[in-house]
Amino acid sequence: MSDTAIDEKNVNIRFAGDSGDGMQLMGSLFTDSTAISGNDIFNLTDFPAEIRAPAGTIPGVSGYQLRFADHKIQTPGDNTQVLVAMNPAALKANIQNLVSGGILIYNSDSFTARDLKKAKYLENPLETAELLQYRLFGIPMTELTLQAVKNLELTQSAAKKCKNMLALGIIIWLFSKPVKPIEKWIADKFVKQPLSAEANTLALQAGYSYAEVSELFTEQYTVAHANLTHGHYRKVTGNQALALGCVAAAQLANLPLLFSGYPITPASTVLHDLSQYKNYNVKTFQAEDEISAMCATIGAAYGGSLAATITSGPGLDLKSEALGLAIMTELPMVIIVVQRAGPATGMPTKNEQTDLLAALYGRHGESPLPVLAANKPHDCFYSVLEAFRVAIKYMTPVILLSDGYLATGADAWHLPEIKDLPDLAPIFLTKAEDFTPYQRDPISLARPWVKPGTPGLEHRIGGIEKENGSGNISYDPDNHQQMVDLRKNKIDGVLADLPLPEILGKDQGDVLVISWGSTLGAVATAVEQLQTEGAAISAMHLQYLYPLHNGIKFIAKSFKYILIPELNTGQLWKLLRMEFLLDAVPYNKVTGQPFTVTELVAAMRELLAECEKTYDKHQPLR
Amino acid sequence: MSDTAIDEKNVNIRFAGDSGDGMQLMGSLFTDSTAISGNDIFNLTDFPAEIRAPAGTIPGVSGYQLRFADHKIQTPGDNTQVLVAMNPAALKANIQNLVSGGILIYNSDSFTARDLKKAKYLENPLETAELLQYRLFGIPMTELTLQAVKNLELTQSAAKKCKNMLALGIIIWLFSKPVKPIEKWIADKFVKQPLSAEANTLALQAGYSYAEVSELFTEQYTVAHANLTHGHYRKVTGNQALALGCVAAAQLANLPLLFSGYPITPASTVLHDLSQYKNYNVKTFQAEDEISAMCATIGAAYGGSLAATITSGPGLDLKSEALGLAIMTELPMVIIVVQRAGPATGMPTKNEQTDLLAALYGRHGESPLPVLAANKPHDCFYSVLEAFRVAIKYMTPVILLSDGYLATGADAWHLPEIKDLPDLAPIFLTKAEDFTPYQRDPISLARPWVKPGTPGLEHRIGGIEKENGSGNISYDPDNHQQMVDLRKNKIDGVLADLPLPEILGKDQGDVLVISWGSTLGAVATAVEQLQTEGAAISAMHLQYLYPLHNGIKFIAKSFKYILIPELNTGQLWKLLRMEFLLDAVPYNKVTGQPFTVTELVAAMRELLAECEKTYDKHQPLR
Amino acid sequence: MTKTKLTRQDFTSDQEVRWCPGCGDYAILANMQRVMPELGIPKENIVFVSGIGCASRFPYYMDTYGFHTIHGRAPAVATGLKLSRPELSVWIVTGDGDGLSIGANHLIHLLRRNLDVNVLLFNNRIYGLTKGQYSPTSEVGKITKSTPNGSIDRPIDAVSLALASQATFVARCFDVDAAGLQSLIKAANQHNGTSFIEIYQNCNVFNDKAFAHISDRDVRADKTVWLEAGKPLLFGNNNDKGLVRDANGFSVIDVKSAADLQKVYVHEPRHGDSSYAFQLSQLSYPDFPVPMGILRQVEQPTYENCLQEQVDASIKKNGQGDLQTLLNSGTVWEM
Amino acid sequence: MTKTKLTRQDFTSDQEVRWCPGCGDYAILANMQRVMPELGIPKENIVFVSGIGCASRFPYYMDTYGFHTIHGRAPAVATGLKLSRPELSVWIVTGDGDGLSIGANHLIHLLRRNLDVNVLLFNNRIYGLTKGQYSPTSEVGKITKSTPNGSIDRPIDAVSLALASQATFVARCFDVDAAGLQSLIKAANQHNGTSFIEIYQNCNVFNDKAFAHISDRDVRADKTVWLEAGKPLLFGNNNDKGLVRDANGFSVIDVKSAADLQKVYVHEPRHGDSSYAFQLSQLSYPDFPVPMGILRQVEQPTYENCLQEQVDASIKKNGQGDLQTLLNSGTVWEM
Ligand SMILES: Cc1ncc(C[n+]2csc(CCOP(=O)(O)OP(=O)(O)O)c2C)c(N)n1
Ligand SMILES: Cc1ncc(C[n+]2csc(CCOP(=O)(O)OP(=O)(O)O)c2C)c(N)n1
Ligand code: SF4
Ligand code: SF4
Ligand SMILES: [Mg+2]
Ligand SMILES: [Mg+2]
Repeated sequence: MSDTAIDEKNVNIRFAGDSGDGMQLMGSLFTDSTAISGNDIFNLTDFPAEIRAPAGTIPGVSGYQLRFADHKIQTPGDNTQVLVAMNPAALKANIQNLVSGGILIYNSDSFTARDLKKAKYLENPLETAELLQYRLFGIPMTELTLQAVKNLELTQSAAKKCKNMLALGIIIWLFSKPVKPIEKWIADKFVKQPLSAEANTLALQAGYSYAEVSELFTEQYTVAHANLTHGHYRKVTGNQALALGCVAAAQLANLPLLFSGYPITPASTVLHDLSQYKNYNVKTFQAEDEISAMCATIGAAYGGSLAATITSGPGLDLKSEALGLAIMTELPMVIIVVQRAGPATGMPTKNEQTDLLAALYGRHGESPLPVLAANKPHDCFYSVLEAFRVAIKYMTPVILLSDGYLATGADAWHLPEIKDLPDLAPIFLTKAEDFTPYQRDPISLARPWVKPGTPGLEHRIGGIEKENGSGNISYDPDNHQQMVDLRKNKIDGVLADLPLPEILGKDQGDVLVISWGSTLGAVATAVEQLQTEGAAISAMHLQYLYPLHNGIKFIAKSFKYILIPELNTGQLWKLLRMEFLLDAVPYNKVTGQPFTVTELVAAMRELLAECEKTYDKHQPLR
Repeated sequence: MSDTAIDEKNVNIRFAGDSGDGMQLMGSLFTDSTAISGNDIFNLTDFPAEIRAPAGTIPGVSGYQLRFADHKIQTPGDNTQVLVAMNPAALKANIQNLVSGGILIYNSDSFTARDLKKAKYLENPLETAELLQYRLFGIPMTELTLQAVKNLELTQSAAKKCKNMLALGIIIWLFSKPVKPIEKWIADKFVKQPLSAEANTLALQAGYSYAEVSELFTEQYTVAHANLTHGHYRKVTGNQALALGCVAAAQLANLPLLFSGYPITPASTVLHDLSQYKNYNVKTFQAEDEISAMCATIGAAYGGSLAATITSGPGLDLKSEALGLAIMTELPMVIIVVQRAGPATGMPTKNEQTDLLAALYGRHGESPLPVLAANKPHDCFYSVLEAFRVAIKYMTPVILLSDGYLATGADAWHLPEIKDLPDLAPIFLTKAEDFTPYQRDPISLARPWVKPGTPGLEHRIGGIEKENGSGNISYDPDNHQQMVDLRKNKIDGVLADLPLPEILGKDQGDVLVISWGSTLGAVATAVEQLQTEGAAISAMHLQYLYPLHNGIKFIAKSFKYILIPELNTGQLWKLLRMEFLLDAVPYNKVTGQPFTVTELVAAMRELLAECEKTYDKHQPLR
Repeated sequence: MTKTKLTRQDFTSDQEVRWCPGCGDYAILANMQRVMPELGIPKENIVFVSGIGCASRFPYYMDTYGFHTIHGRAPAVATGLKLSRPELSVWIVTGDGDGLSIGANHLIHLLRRNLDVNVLLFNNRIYGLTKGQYSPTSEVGKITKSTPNGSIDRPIDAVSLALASQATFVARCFDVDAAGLQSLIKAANQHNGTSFIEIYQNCNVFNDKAFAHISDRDVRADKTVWLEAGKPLLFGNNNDKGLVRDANGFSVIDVKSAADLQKVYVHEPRHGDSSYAFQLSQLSYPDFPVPMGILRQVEQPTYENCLQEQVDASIKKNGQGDLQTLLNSGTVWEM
Repeated sequence: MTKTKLTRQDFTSDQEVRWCPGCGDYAILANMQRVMPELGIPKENIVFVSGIGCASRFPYYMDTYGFHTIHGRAPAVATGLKLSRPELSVWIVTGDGDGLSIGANHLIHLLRRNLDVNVLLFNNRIYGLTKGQYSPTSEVGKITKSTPNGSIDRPIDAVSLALASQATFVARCFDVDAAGLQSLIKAANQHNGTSFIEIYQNCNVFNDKAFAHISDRDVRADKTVWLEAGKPLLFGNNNDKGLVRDANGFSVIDVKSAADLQKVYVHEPRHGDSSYAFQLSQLSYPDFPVPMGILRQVEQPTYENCLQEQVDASIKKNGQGDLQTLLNSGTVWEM
């Protein structure tokens, strides 16, 4: 195909419409089609604000972005090549991301004076020059839909609701995807509502036929099968993966799960998902607030369950006092923080990496705990397992960081075999000579996990400093020093299990890019791109933010510059200075948006260019 | 006087007895005597645990330590030269701090089998070798007291209660202090209880006469007048100074004060003091918890009052979410944190500097605010004024750190003249063309302080990100970046008002000791001592922990080693690495106890010795 | 500045209202904007303080002073504000999650302190803003996103809780009852002490028709009783039913005669003992009509007045404090 | 291990008890240690969970499992524990500050959830551990360290609040009433659902004799009424007084005849409507005898059972979950 804007190796499509237009469903069905046909996928959803706004307005626009490719991909893509806009507001909110020459398919029935006004267009954009750079396809979707279902006994509004299926039919045709699986999905979904089933099917087929016969489109596109490792895959969002990870951890530990939470965007859906998995011995507890959820988690861990809680920034603040108790009582549990844009209420639906230092230092007193971060939607699953592994082995609360981008974004997950997953079964102490609650494993330094109900091991724990070993309350100065040191050494000891973070590229060169969390995809893509161009650039991604692997320091020495891109004002950058006196170059953005590969490549290029010059390394670039 | 243990330039005395024995009163009256007679003073009180234990047991011991000297002093001293022990438990709990050759005065009536058992002495220490190194003065204090008051109509237990006055009389004689002021104090205090007045006076006089005539003591000591700046002085504890500072700030700002708090050791007494100052337009509010106290502070600041709250570590955790709101709404207020030993409940009556990183980073999102720390009991007063100055000028919450050592310790405060104190009067915006709540002062970047009730300036604020200027809710990416930057730049801008921290000693040399908070006294004393010995050592004390003065980095370059002593695991040390890549040597202690001058001198000596060798500077010492 | 009579428009801010179309919050807002001018308070002296939730967006839409705080904490922020500025007219807007889940403790303490502020709790028996989890007022068995098998905790009755917290003014109303709501807003404003109004509010997106069984036009007269001081507790289409009270509590009778009418209990919101109001608050569908209007209204000293009195008394006794004197108190000596 | 009958000694831990001599907490501890062996629960299955305060030191002294948590949060920790281990016997110990100030919200939610745990609230009307500030139960005008001019907030009645929170077992007792306390501990243990016992406890250091006006031997019979199910509400030295209940609430009569006795209300803790118990809870000194004993006791499903039932039902319906199946659900495809 001769088209410049559409690259058949890799398409980025965005569906946008009113919250009531069914964009998420449409996107999700199209994603399934691409995935089943063998493309790699990465998708992002976009709910702009937390309250539903009036239909047709910009705050009411809901978006679904999908990138599908004939090779492995790691981000949802920087720009859109195809935009489907169901109304003027959807157009206005999304057009700036459409590449020049990109395809714009819109519902021409919606470009009425009324809808234009709701979208705050002073002039009809279709009649101005602003869309000239795109390839426009206006389709009377509402009308076509009504036509398609006119023989059914449907209300006007129910009939109109099918227009997402009409649009889907068009796109299915445009990308040469099969229509059958979607028909099947509709039949399954509406098995009890035959009328809806019929209406949706008719609309879908009408869209498909329209695209095929109308001669509106002069070409069809095909994105070839991607060459991924053989196996079963599924689409998974980060939050789904977190929920699955918790169930899996409980099964692998052979323990019941108590999952406590208080609703907060963008963390809530994990609680929702888990509340559906009761037959996996999962109990969920919607607490009265985050403090209660944290404390219930402590209670459950004390009781011998696998215990976890989830929240976002404001909830992390509230949990901080009880986290200190968890550290002091040395009980195993996982606290998941799905970061959102702060401070205060901030921008709840937007994404940021600004809670790292709060996770590390957001508690009074010397209160260290392991902190790790997930990096891809499907990695959320493995991160939960790892967090629980460490929590149980070292008898410690563990914080796992995710973020809004991972939470709602989805990628293709190569499903594991259960047998390849780690065994997490804990050892409960059930009898002991001279038992004391703070006796320690000589290697891990962990104290024993004793379930109440164990005869003969009755004991008391609490938040007051206690004598090492006996666990009795102690105000002894030397004991306090010893306990402070022990608690720290225990957490530092986690390093013994951790390999040096892998290096993407050569282990020396001009620039080393260090990243953490959800920016991995964009960073790795950017670095790979520059590597193809021959640049002496490598990347290293940190799973653990605390404890930090000592090797990082030595690897860093083999590069002229270290670049640390983060969606905050430089928190890992600070951490690496603190821990290793590492003089790195920060690259920061705090806009609530993820990094684009383009901007990262630019930042890296700039630094690579510096390497050509003779520059004082200790002079920061920005 | 030929005595080796007692140095008449500088005496360190400790009164110890049961909580019911009136040790605090006795100590405090003796302190007054020394202060009035012209000595410099520094005292510490010691309440060992938070619940009263049975009389006569070690957990029930209450202690009062006073150092008085003929020169300016900065610490309560490392060791005791004189110990007054009212019972065996008091002896046991305090003897290890008495210097060899020191004076031990004890109530011989209390060394009965019963009392020895309560103190868990297996043998009577008076009959073993363990006290041989001290100069012992056993006095039948109970008996003498009963004798002294036998003509009065007193119950046995009321009569016994006077024995602290008997002991005081002895000490007054021993240190050649006048008895009259104490008699006057008694007369004033018990003006409505003539019987008590008489009993206490008789006991006091009996003690004095006993010391004079019994020939038990062969010598009397005189600590000469200290040569301090001329003026009025008063004894003040850190917590008293905090309360006075709040009243002063309100008067200097010409605003009413709303002081909110929830009781917590060791912060509560500030709330108590302030609740007594109502005629200074001070309102105090005991909230239902720390979250409420923090929020009420925000509400009061919004209302245009001078607003402050106080807490300790666990309360700081709880306040963290609301602190984010204070930052987002850019309202002026002061949050005082009197640190205690953590984590969790920790050791509430013990001292630590472990909340620094929590003060700086203990909130989700990018949420910077100024953090400063008081360094002496009386400095708490000036620190409060400074905190309010910055809060008002920059429209920001400010955290002021104190700690348990400052809270209950007292020093001699050279009282200021009101006219020399800063003017804190704020400017409220009362009218404006095109007013918007987030319009900014071009220099300070502060937004205006507008009181509800101001006609025409009605507006809304809140915790969601807002458009700069208008203050309208905004999810715009660039605006968020701008606001994050603005909030940070505003706080960094506080530096414009701050001088470079002063250097104690030369501005170059072998070792620079950097300290913060309550360790100033011990650090400065140690450094001065080594300077007298000719060592190339200097000290720099940081009042502000955030923002940090850039000059610190340059000064540090002029020294071979930087030593950072802290009562934590190295929080300022981390901060200086983070901010300035400063490769310093940490010296840490987390025992709940303050530094002794002796241990600091040793640590400094060790580092000075390193300077002699040729060592790789980047090799940390421990 | 505020001499001329204000209108509804004066209380409408320039912010676009962003609730879902059809949300009950619109009606509450409209009524508030309509009543405000009648209260005779200069609008600069009015402050709306809210927490987080759909309901809590309220302050943005009122052209008064407004503070959208954090989840559950509006009563605490309002307390600080009122202590600092007793002369302001302070209105707290909260939701069932904001006010009864995370924030219930602050609410209880606000009520027992009896600050002269007004609380409007928009109860839609759901978490709206976070997209549909059950709330502390959701009925048992509620199927929501977080309770796919039905919720299992028994709902809190906001009015009962307020009464146990010794609220001095406790009322209840529907979002759709304009006249009732307006009268309660006025009465709350008049009341000296904390006024608590629970407003049953429809969330048409996540919990549509939660109150339809008692609020719909055709059932409302039968399923609710509007309380008026000094009036018998009559309800039903033609006031043909009444509530009788005896040692065993309330029972419903048909009121057909003057004799019947005699038996009907006369509403007394100023009852010293809050048990009466508590008993009313426990009347529930379907056995009883749900009481709407003012359940309790008694006079008690307000916290901010008591505090101010202590300040005044202290000034009277000790004189306006002089800073230098204060600093120089305690043990002072000269060097 | 626990076959032989346990004794008081078995429940006494090796920790030195560190309350002030004379503190009311000692009596409560002694009674608890005395009753525990009679409950027939293996001691390893008993867990005491507390917050922070003098009262909250309690767990250290019981030779069972024990968790001294943080201020106000014991109910939340206990909730997690009980959900995780429904078979354990869980006892929460809290104070008036811990349970009604910082922690009241957790308490309310615990009660409305009706977990089968037991709450003992030691009410000494003061903050003991922090050395004497007023608490939410301190009477108005209380002079304490933080209220030198007298406190101005009206006290919370813990029992009224518990009732408004729909507690299914609500009782009250004195620290000094060994027999009463022991009987309540046993009854609480028997009760299926949250049991709430407020214990009036003397803090002889910071609030001595706070309850002396009703608890002292010579006045107790006159100033309190001990509630027993199915028995008339009699009190006074020779049961010569009684409580009569009518539409206007309670009143006191002298009971001199059988006819008088007839009039006295018969205590019914199982009343469906909590208003009756609420009305009792509002009876106060000096006009009325203060009710002691069990005010309310009703059966309601417990939270942990309901949750377990949902788990069981789900397993029954969907089969014991298989992890591989779960992972492979959703859109799965092969590459
Ligand atoms: C500390 C914190 N926890 C959780 C949230 C998320 N949150 C926002 S509103 C809300 C509940 C809203 O329910 P409700 O108060 O009933 O208000 P409604 O939206 O129904 O009007 C929650 C849980 C938050 N903003 N802050
Ligand atoms: C978060 C937090 N805030 C404050 C405190 C200080 N504190 C400890 S106990 C207590 C109140 C104790 O009162 P109460 O619950 O009545 O128990 P009592 O000591 O009277 O038995 C307070 C305020 C704390 N430990 N933690
Ligand atoms: S979610 Fe419900 S409460 Fe919120 S605005 Fe929409 S309809 Fe109203
Ligand atoms: S302070 Fe009061 S409550 Fe605490 S132990 Fe002492 S007497 Fe008991
Ligand atoms: Mg709601
Ligand atoms: Mg108490």
